[in-house]
Amino acid sequence: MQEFNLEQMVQNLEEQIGDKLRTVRDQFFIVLNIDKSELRSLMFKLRDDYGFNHLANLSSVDYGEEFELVYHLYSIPANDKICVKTRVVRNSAEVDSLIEIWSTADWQEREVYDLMGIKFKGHPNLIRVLLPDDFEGHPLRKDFVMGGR
Amino acid sequence: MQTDIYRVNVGPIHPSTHGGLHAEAVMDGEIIQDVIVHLGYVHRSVEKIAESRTYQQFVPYTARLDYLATNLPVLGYCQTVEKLLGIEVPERAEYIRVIMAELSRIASHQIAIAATGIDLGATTGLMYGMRDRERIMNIFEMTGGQRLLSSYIRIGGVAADIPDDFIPAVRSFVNDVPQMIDEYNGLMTGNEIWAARMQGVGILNPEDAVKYGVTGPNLRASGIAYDIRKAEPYGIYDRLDFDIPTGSRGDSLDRWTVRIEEVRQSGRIIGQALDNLPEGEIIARVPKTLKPDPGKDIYHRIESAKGELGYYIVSDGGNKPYRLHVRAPSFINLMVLPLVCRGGVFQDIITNIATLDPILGESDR
Amino acid sequence: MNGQGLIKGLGITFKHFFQKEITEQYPDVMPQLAPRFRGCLQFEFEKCIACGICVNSCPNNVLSFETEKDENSKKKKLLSYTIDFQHCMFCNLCAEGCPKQCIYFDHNFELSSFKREDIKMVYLRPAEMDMREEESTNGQEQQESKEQKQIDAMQKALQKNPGKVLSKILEQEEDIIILSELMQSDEKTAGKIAELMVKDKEKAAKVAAGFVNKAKKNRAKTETAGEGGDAND
Amino acid sequence: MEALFVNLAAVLSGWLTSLGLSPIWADTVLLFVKWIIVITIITLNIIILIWLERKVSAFFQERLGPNRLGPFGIFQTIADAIKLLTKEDIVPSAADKLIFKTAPMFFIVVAVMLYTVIPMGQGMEVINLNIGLLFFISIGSLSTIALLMAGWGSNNKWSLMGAVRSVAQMVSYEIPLAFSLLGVVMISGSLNLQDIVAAQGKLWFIILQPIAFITYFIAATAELNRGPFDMPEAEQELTGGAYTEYTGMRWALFFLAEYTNLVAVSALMATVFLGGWQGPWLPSWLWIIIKTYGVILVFFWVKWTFPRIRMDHLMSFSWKVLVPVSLGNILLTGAGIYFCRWMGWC
Repeated sequence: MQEFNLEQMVQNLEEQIGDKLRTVRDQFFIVLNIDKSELRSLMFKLRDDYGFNHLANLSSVDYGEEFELVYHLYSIPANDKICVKTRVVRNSAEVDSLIEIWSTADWQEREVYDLMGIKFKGHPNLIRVLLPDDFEGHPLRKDFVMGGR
Repeated sequence: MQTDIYRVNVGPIHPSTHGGLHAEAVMDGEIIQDVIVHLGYVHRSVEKIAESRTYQQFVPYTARLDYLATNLPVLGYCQTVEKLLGIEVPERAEYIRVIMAELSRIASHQIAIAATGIDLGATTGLMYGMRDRERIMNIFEMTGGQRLLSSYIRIGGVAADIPDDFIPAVRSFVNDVPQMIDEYNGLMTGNEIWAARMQGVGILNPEDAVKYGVTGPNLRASGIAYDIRKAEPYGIYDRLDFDIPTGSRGDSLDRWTVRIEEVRQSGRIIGQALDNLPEGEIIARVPKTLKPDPGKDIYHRIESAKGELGYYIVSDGGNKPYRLHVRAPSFINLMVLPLVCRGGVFQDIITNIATLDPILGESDR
Repeated sequence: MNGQGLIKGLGITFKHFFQKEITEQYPDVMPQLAPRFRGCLQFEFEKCIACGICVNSCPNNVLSFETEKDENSKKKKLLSYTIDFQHCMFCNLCAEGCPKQCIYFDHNFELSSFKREDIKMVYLRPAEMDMREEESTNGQEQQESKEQKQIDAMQKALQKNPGKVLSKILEQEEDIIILSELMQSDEKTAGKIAELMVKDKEKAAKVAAGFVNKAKKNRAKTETAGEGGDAND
Repeated sequence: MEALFVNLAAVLSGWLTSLGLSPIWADTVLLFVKWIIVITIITLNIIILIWLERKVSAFFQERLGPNRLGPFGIFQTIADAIKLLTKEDIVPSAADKLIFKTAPMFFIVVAVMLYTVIPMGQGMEVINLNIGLLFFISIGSLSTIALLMAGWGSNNKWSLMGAVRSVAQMVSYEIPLAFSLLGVVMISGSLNLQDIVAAQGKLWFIILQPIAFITYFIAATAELNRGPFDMPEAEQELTGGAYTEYTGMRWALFFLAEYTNLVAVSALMATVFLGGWQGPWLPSWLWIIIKTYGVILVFFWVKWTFPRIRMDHLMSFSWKVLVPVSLGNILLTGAGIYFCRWMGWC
């Protein structure tokens, strides 16, 4: 791990990965939009070369035809932050598991699988975590029919 | 000697699982081989509820995430929405928020202290912790109207100005904090039986702690001085002077002492906030319907009593969040429970659950 | 270590053995509730203007109401108001939004009931409200309420600055002081004077003078009585 | 006052012989009466003790404790007893029924048997046994079997864990318990409890045998399954340990037995270390009650202050600390006695 600044890092990454990486800067984060095939290698680079050792948040959003997976990474103690997003199509919602890179991805991926129904390739124990095992459907999908009052 | 492995279900109904936690212990005699954690007994689909509530309506739901530190999750959510909409919070409100947030942190830690006390058999420790916490509850009742889930912090500020007897009550509480800590230390920390039950139990080394995303007092007990109030200050924390207590061994005793020290530091913070409490507005001018720009998303995090509490909100331009995700520290901290329990004896499960201090309302959401 | 901690712990519990208990003696002694305490939700039908802010702000669909459009005044008329209290989160969002303060929390916290149906509170439109509305079409009530408002304002003014207001009907400063003292101790007097001042100033002056005279007499009496008592001793 | 009960017994036995009963039958009837009195005293004591423990623990925790029923809530225990008696008696379907049902009875019988030898005053005991102390220790250790029966019979993992723990614990603590009493026996030269009391006429054995007193106190706490050694129950860990499956009166019997044991052990402590029934001014039977309750209050105090010890620490504490210390105490006592004789002091 060497001294770096975020802009430089983004440049390096863009050079290395090419058109599969699209960088957007918003008010709060530098967002790296990555093709899902490159997700694992990008994450390895971010952790090993740039010290993003803290996967703070792993979340997913339903955009109709596609799901978006959102990773918020921080580095301890350097305190840099970056956001990585990747998209998967609804019908074959599967993405590489990051459990090898950050163990914390374990339950967070299980949660995403549980509530959004995205599968994680390489996850050793991909079962529901919050809902009962016999639950049908994935409630955070927008087409989930809610009952109740 | 050949022995069979057997499984004991600690929870979901068990005196010391702090709610509906179900830890399935795989045991070889008294030695723990593994712990399998089953969650979801308190799952209330908060994230789905958020999608059908307006930004303001969701505020009381956040209070029910970490119900022992009720103002902290509310603060985190309100700050996230404020950041998303670019709302400036008045100075006075920021100070009141800090006071309420730190009081909540103390309340949560006192529950941790009290519950650890009873989990380890020191029933009297429970009563002393709860007794002191009751004073905070009175302060919450005075300001927010409710004792446990006060729903006092609002988007843009706080719901109402502090009442007249608020400052004396908080001051006297803060002044008594060192005395309370002495009592906890005298009754529990200094006790040899206590120390023997905690020292070297449930060791979490710093590498594992970071790898597993553990945050809050549990991470600091492993020796990493990482506190979001210092690392990425929100509100007015950059103007306040306080220390980050850390441990060295990462065992249960460190987690316990770090919490006790944090109570002291929170007391310091409240004292400073009271000293500098400015006059002025308590809530910003917030439109009746909040409509952030479509497609905007934000991840904002605060240092909750349990660790890094983050909210990820995606807006579609409507008055309701398109997607809201809560990064619950208890959920992620619980992931290390099997790791810290392995190889210990059965009673260590109880110690470890107590000192990891999960709150199931938050972890199950 | 080596037992010192154990002995210290014993010392702490021993000390507490003789300390005062902190138990709240509910229900023998009712707890002291803070003014902002949120107990049971209360609704005042007559104040409500059926704006619907409370219903819209409730996160958990606790509140609901039925309205009817009044054909004459083209105002919304509230028919019934339902509080399904079992779902209430006590968040105070309804009460904060209400422009008329007609929904609020009182201090009653003993909310348990035997049946689920008993939790639901339904407020129906009281019959006398319709009757009063008919009267108001004659314009009588409007005037009445206008007058009442004036009287209220006058009373407030009297309380705030009695000297200035009373100088309109009384001339001597001594009398003004006596009367303002009297009004502070007796709200009824203040109300009467305020009412008269709005309706009939001359009468007000007479009554005020009467009050002052009476007060003077009383004072004289007590003074003499006090003196007499001293003499007897 | 002093000889009140002794005289009563003499009157009763005289009356019985006057009825034409042979002396041996009169003695048997008298024994029976004594037993009934002992059981009544035990029950009364327990009603008071349960109330006392709740009250004392409440005061330690700045609470009020029971205060609704009767003055200072003293009738609370009776109300609880009625509640427990009217509760449904649930026997788990998978339980070993015979063992499950007999365990609480066995426990209480063993506990009551301890009172046979305790001198409750001058000349006041059920039987004046010349191996009283030995009897007490050996009967006391039988309660282990009751707990094992309860744990095994319940057919529940928590119960079994509690039972196994308690067996391990009680067996290990029996040794320092007996060893710490040996010092006293060596000085007094007798296993008869009345003789031991008489030997303390000048000096209480707590002063001659302070180490034995402390080791006995710790070992007795463990024997009684009281905090900080309440392994068999351990609500916060084993949800109730050996008693998890018990309800109603069966459950209550366990607690009756525990308190019965508590009184017995405290009375033995008062007898062996605190001069027994001896004391100025007051009658002897009042002195033993006062001393016993003093010891019980210390037990309460310890329980409501300390956290529960861990199982492995508990075992190693017994074998690595208490056993060597109590053995050392015997050596020291022996040396002391030898030294005394050599010096001609005794």
